[in-house]
Amino acid sequence: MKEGQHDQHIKKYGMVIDLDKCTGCGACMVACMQENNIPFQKDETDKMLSITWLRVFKLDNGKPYPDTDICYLPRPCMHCSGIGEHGHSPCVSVCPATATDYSMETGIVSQIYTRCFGCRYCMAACPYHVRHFNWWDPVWPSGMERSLNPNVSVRMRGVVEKCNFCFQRYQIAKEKAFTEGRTEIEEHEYQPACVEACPANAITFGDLLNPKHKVYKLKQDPRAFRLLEKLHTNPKVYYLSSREWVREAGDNYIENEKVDVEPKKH
Amino acid sequence: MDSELIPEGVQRCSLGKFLLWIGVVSVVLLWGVYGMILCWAKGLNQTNMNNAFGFALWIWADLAVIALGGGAFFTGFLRYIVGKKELKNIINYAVLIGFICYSSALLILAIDIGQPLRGWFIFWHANVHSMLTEVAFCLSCYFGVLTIEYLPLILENRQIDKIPFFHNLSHNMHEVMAVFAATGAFLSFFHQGSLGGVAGVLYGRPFGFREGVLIWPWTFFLFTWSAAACGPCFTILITKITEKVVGKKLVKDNVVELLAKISGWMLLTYITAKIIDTLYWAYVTAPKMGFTLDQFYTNNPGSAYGYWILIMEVIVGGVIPALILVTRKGRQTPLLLWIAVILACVGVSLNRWVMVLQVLAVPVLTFENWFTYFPSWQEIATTILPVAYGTILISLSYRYLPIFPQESELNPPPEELLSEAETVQKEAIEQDMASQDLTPAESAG
Amino acid sequence: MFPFSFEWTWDMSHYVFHGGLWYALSIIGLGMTYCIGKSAYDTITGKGGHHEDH
Amino acid sequence: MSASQEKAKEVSAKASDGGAGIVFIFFIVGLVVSLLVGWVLFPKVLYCQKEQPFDFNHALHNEMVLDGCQSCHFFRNDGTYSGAPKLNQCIECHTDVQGITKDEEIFVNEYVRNNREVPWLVYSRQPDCVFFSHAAHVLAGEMQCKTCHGHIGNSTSLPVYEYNIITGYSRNIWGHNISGIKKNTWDRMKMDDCAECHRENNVKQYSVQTKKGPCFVCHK
Amino acid sequence: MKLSRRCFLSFGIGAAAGITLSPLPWKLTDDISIWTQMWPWTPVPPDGAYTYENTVCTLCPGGCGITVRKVDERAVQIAGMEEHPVNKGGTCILGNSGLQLLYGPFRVEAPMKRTGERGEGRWKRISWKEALSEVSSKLNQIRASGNPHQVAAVSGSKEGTVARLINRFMTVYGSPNFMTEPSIQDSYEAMLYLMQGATGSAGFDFENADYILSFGSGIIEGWGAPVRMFLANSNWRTKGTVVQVDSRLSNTAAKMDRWISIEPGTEAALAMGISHVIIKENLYNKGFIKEASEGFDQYKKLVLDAYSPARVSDVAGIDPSVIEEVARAFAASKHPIAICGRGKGDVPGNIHEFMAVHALNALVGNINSKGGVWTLPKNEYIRWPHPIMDKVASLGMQQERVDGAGSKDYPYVQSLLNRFPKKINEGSAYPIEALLVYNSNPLYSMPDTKAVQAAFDKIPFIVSFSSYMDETAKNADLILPNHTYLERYEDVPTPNGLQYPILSLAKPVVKPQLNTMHTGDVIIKLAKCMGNSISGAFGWKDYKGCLKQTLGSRWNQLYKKVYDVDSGFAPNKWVFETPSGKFEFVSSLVKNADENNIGIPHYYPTALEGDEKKYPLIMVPYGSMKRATGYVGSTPFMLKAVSDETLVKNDVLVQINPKTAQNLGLSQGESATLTTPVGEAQVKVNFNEGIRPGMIATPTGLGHTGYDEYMGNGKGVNANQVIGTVEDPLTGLNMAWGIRAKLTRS
Repeated sequence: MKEGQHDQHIKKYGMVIDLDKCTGCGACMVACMQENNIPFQKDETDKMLSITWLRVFKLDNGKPYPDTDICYLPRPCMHCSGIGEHGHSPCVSVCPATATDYSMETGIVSQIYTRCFGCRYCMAACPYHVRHFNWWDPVWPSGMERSLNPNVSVRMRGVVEKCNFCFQRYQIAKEKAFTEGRTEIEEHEYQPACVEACPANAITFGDLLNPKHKVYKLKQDPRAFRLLEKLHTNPKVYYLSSREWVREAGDNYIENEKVDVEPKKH
Repeated sequence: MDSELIPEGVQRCSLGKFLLWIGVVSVVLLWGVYGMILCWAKGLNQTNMNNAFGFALWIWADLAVIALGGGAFFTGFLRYIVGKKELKNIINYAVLIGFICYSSALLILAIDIGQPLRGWFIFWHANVHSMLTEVAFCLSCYFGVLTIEYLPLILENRQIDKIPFFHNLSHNMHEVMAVFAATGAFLSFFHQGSLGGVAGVLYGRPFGFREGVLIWPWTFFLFTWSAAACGPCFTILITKITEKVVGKKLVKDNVVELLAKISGWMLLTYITAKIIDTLYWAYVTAPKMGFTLDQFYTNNPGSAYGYWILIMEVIVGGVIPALILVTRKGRQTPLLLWIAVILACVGVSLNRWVMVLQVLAVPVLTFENWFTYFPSWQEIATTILPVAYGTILISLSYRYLPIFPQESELNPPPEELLSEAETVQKEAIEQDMASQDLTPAESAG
Repeated sequence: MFPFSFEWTWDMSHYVFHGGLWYALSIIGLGMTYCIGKSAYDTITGKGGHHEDH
Repeated sequence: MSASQEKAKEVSAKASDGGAGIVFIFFIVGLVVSLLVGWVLFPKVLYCQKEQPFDFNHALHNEMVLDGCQSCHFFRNDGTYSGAPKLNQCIECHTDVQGITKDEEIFVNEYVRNNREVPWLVYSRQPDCVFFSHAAHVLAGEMQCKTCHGHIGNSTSLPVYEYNIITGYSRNIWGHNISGIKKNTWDRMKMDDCAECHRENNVKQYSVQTKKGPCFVCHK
Repeated sequence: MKLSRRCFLSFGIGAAAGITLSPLPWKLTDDISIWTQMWPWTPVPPDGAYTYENTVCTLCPGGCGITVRKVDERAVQIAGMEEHPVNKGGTCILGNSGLQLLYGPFRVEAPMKRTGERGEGRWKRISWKEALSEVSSKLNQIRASGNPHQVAAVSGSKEGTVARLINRFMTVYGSPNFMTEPSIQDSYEAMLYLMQGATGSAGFDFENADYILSFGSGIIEGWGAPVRMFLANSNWRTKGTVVQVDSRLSNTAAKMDRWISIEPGTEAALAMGISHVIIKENLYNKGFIKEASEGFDQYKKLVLDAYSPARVSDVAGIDPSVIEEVARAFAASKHPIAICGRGKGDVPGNIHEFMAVHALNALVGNINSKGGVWTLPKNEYIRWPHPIMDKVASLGMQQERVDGAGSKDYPYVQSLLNRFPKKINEGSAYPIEALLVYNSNPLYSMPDTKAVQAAFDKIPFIVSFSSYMDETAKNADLILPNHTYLERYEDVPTPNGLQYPILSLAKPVVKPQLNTMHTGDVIIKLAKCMGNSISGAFGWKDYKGCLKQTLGSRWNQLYKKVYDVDSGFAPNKWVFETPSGKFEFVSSLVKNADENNIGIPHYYPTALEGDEKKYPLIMVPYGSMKRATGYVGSTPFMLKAVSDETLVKNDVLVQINPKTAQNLGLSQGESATLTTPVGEAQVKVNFNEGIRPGMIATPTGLGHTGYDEYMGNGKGVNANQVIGTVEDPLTGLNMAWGIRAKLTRS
C-alpha cells in the first residue's frame, strides 16, 4: 500500500473456534453450503472430490480403548496473511492470472471465479486443503435451484473456489450502514453463515484488530492455537482447546522437540 | 511415390511400409486424442485427480518432457554461444526433440486446465509474482523460438527448397540463428528455473519448499541445471534409438561423445548440488517446519513414496550416470553409454515426479493421512499421446527432412542409386526393393 | 501483459518481468521480420544464398 | 534455373510494367470492404434488438413525482436497491387506463388486469459475476444517477434495447460506440470504467496483488 | 491469372489491414472472453427484495424457532431465530438444510394412486376430490361391515392439533388403534407415572444444573431438543460437569468432562451402585427422603444388599473407586441431574433403568426444584368438546387395541407401535383392513424392517399423508401429500425435555409449491365426506379455522411472535400424585411390586436377541446429528457432511475395535457380512479405537430406498434391517439397545 493510504479503518477479520464447545454436528458445513450455493453430487463420500468450504475434521489421540479421545475441528479457509503479514498468503502469490487476491482492508483472501482458469496451483500451495476445484458442472436436481442465494454466483465447472468468510454478507451489511448514514458496520452485522448457524456457539467471528470485538480477547486465550504456525502462514483462524493433545495436533513437531502447547499464563 | 520429397543422397523405406508404421502409431495417437476430447467435453472429472492432487500425472509429464527437451536449448547454447562446431551435426535433431517436447507440454497444459478457453488469461491478466506465469511466458516464447529453429529444417525439404523465397528464408534464418538460440537459451534458463520454483516457493508444502538466503527457491537453479545436464542425454538416447530403429549410424561418435562428456560434467556438478540441497533440506529447512526426512519417506501407502525414490533419483539416476559419462571409457563403451543416458533420463523424470506428486502426497496437517492417486486411463492416454505424436513427427522429419547432416557420409549409397534425377528409375528400384524380402532393419531405413 | 490490463502496475517487478518478456518477444519478432524481409528482398533481387555454411 | 524461379521472374516483370496500379486498387478495395465490414456490418450482426413490452415516458413521470429518480427506483430499508419498479408500485395510479396512449392500454390490459409483472429489459444490467452496490455509490458516494445512467430520466420514450449475441449483455455495457470510445461518463459500463472512476476518486486501493481495489469489492 | 494472384494477395493485405483497423477483432476478443466467463448453463439465481419470516421448525420434536430468508417469493436460507428461547439463534444440520426438503424432486407432487404393484413406484395422479372420495368410500365400506376398529393410524407424534384431529377422527370413526412413534418420552412418562403418579412429561432444568450424570444419553447427538442441548452443553464447558456413562466413545462421551466406559446394558447396575454409595455414606437428601418419599427403606435394603461397588464393578466392568468418586461428586453438587435414554432417544428403553436413574435424582431431592428434573403437565391448550359417538363408533372403541397398549398387560402406555407388526404377523389379533400413516415412516424407522414390511403387506389399504416419497409412501396405495413444514400452519407444543411449557406456531413462509393439501384440512374434509356421525365432530371450516379457535386468545401473540412461553408455570416442589402423595421408590401402582422387584428400580441383564455362541459380538446402532433418522431422510447437504468413516461410495462402514477385527481376521476397509438373528447386511469394516472390544457399532439413518439418490437411496444399509425389538416386561415398550451379531469376511 502506498504511503498516506494507511488508515484506521483497516480490519483483519478472523475467527476463533472453541473446540471444547464444538460437537462436530456439521450445522456449520451445511449453513455454508446453503449460503454459498455449493453444488452436490449423488456420491459425496470421496472427501477429496467433495466441495465443502468448511469441513469438520475428526481428530483422535491415537490411544487404545478406553483411553481414546476424539475432537472435532471445523476448518474454513484460514485467510492466511502470510509471512510478515504482508498479505502474501501461500495461495495468493502463486495464482498466475490474479484470480485470487488478499484485501488489506478486511484481511480476506478472495477468489474471482470468472478470472480463474483452473490451473489449481493455489490448491497445491494450500496446506490446509481449503481450496476446492469444480470437477463437475454444477447441476441441481430439478427444482432445487430455487433455493440458490442471489448474493453468491454459482461457479462453473473447472474453477477453484473456497471460503471467503461470507464476504457478501459484509457487502450487504455495508449497504445497510450506508442507508443509515454510517460508513462502518457493527460486529454483529457481519457474521458468516457458519457462525450464525453453530448451535453450540462455538465459533466467534470479528475483527482481530478491534479490541471491542469478542475475537480480540479470545485469540489471547491460553487455550488458543493456530494450525501449522511453523509454516509462517499466519492464519486468521484461531482454535481453543483445553486438551493438550488437541493443541499439539495443530502443528508438526519433530521428536524430542519441546512442544509449546502448555496453556499460557495470563 | 514420395521420392521427390526425400532428401538427396539418403535411402528411405517404401511408402507403404512407412504408412503402415505411421498407421500403427496413429492408433495410439487417436486413443490419446479420444481421451483428450473426453477431458475437454466432460471436464476434468474424467481424471483421477482430486482436491489433494490438483497437480498430477500431466504436470509431471509436463515437467519431465520439458526437462528432457532441455537438450535443445543446451545444445543450442553450446553450438551457437559457446561455439562447439561439432554439435551442428546433432543440433537439428536436438531442436526437433525439443520442439516435440515443448509442443507436447503446451498441449498437455491445455488439457490440464479447467477452463482451456480462458487459458490466455495467464498472459493477459498476468500475475508477475507467480512462478507459473513465468513458466507460461517463457514456455510459449521458447516454443516460438523452437518453431523458428525447426522451420528452416522444414524449408530444407527438397521440394520446398526449390521455391526461392523459402530457400532464402531458410538461409537467412540460419544466418541469424545464433540470436534466436541465445534468446532461447535465456528463456529456457528462466522457465526451467521457474518450473523448479513452482514447488520451491510453496511455503505451505514442507516437502517442496526450498527458499534460501536470497529469498529465492533453490529448486530454480537445480531444475535449470538438471535440464541442461539430462536434456542432452535424452537427445543422445533418442538418437541412439533412432539409429537402432533405422539400422544406420546417423551421427558420428565424436559428436555424441562430446555431448556426453559435457552432459556428464553437468550431471556431476548438478548431483553434487542436489546432494547438498537434500542434506540442507533434511537437516535445516524441513525440521524448522516440524518435519523429519523420515516423515517424508515412510509410512506411506504401499511405500509408493519410500526412500527408494530418493535413492533411485540421486544415486541411481544421478551419481552413477554422472560417473559413467565423465570417464572417457564409460562414454566410449556403447553399453555403458546406453545405461548412463537411460539412467540420467530416469533420474531427472523421477526428480520431477517427486517435485509434483510427493509434494502433494505428504500430509501437512497432522490429522490427515498420505494422499494416494492413480491416474485414470484418460490421463494415461493423453500422456502417451505426445509420445505417439513425437514418434510420427520424428518419422516424418527423418523421412523428408535433412535432419542428420552426416547421414549420407556415414551411409554411402550404392552407386546405381546416385542418379537422383531419374525418378522413374528410382521408383522402379524402390518397387524392386519392396518386392524383395528385406530384413526389418533395412525396411525401416 | 499490457499496461491497459487491470493488473498492470508500474513497479519494479513488472519492469523486470515484462521487460524480459518484451525483450524476448522483440527479438523473436524483429528477427523473423528481418528474415522474411531479407528473404523477400533476396528473392526479388535474385540474390539467393547457399547452405554450405552449416 | 528452376521453374519457380522463372515464375518469380515473370511476376516481377509483370509488376514492373504498370500492374502496380491495379494491385494498389485491390489493396484499397480490400481495405475499404473490411473497414465497412468491421465498422458497419459487424455491429449490426453482433447486436440484436429486442422490444420492450411497451413504451415508457420517463419525462412525464418525472414531472409528477416528488423525489426524482428515487421515487420509483428507490432504496429498500435494508440498503438494497429496488431497480425497475414492480407492478404494485405502478398500480397506485394505473388501476385503469388514464392516458390515451396505446402503451398504457397494453400496460393496463395485459399486466395490471392479469397481475403480471412487466418483463422490462434492463439497459444497465450487469452480469451475475458483478456485485454493484447502488447504496455505496449513491448514498455513501453521493453520486448522481446520470453519472452512470445519463439522461434517461428526461427521455420521453424508451430507447431500443440491444443485446450482444455472444455475451447476452445489454449494449449499454460496452456503449453504443462500437470502438469503445466514450465522451460521457455514462457512455460505457465496463470494468475499466469502474476502475477509472475509483482511481480518480481515491477509493481505497487495498489489493495486495494489484495495488488497486480488491477484486471482490466488485466481483462475486 | 498471375495478375489476379497478386491482386488477391494485395486484396488480402488490404482486408487484413482494414479488419485490424476496425473494432472487429478487439471487440470480438472481449466478447469471447466474456462468453467463456459466463456459461449460459450455469444457473443465475434471480435477485429481488429480501424478507425474513419467522416460523418454527417441525422436522423433529426439537421445536426450534427459525428465520427464513426470502428473495421475493423464493426461500433461500434458514437460520435460527435469535429470540426463540429454545434455540436462541442456533440451528441443527437438518434444520439448516430444510430448504432442500421444500424444493427437492423427491416430494410427492399431487395426490397419487397406485397403479402398479405395491412398492413398484407406478402411480397415477388423481384430483383431491377423487382422492378424498377414494379414502372415504373405503373407510365407509369397512365401517359399514361393522369393523371400524380394523382401521389403524400411525402418527409421528401424539401431540399437536393434527395428530389430535386424526385421533379424534379415529375415535368417532370407531377405532381405538391410534398409534404413535415410540421414543424415550414414552419411557419417561411411564416412569414418572410409576414413581411420581404424574401424567405428564419430563423436563430438565439444565440451564441451572451443575452436574449432569448421563447414562448413555446422546446429549450432543440429538437427545431431547437438540439445539437446546448444544447450548446447555456449551454452558457446562465453563459452569458445570458432565459425566457420560457409555459403552463406546460416542461423541457425547468424547466431548464431556468425563467418560466412564461400562459393559453395555449395565447402566441400571451402575446407577444402583452409585445409589449404594450415596446411601451408605449418608450423602442423600434427608429432607426429601423423609418428607416426600415412600418405600425408601425397601429400596435402601435392596441397594445395600445387592449393589455394592465391588459387585457393580464386576457387572459393569469399571473400578469400584470410580463408582464412589462419581457418587460423592453427584451428591455433593448443588443441582445434579441424572438422565438416561440412549443416544438420540428414539428407542424407549428399559423402564427399570429409567427408575434406577431417576432414583438418583430423588436421593438428592432434585425433583421439581431448581436445576432438577421437573414434571410438565400434558399440553392442555387443546380443549375440544368430547365428540359424540354413534353406536358403531362406541362399539369399535370398546375393542382392545391391536397393539395392546392400555390393556391390563400394558397399562402404563398409550401406544406400542413396536408390537403392531408382531401382532399382525402372528395373526393373533383381528386383521387390519386399512392404515393411515401421518408424519411417520415406519417401513424405514421401525426395528426389524423385514417384519414391518411383512405386516404392511397384510394390510390391504394403506394411505400415506407424506410430503415425500419415503419408504412408507412408496408402499402405500394412496398418497395424500401434506404441505411441507414451510408451507403450512401447525402448532408446536413443548419440545422434549424442556422444563417449562412453551407453545409455538409454525406458519407458511412460502406458498404451497405443489398440489398438496394440509393433512388437517384433509382430515376435516374426509370427515365431512363420511356422513353426519363423523362430520359432527369436526365443526371447523378448515384447519386454519380449527387452529385459530383452538389457540383462542393466544393466536395473535403466536402469529406475531411465533412462540408463547407459559410464564406462570412453576413446578410443584416435592409434590407428587401417587396414591401415597409421595415419591415412591416402590411403586404402589404396580401390582405385586415386590415380585422380582417389578415395581422397584433394579438391574437385570437384557436378554439380547441371538445366541451368544452363534453370534459372538454385540451390535449397537448409533446415531449422529449428521444423519436424520426420523420421518424425514437426510438431505443431500447432510449426506455431503457425512464422514468417510461412515460411508464410502455405497458402502456403510461398521465401527469395530481393531483388536476385535484382527481376531476376526478383518482388515481396515474390508468388505464383510454383518449377520444378526434379524437380518444380514453387506458392510465394510472401519477400525475405531472408540469401540469396546467385542462390539460393533452400525450407523443409523442410511440405506434409504424411497426418496431418490440425492437423498441417499442405496447408500449404506438401514440399521433397522439388522436389529430387532426386545419387549420391556413392565411397559411393553421396546428396550433393545443392541443385538447379538457376527461379522464375517465376504
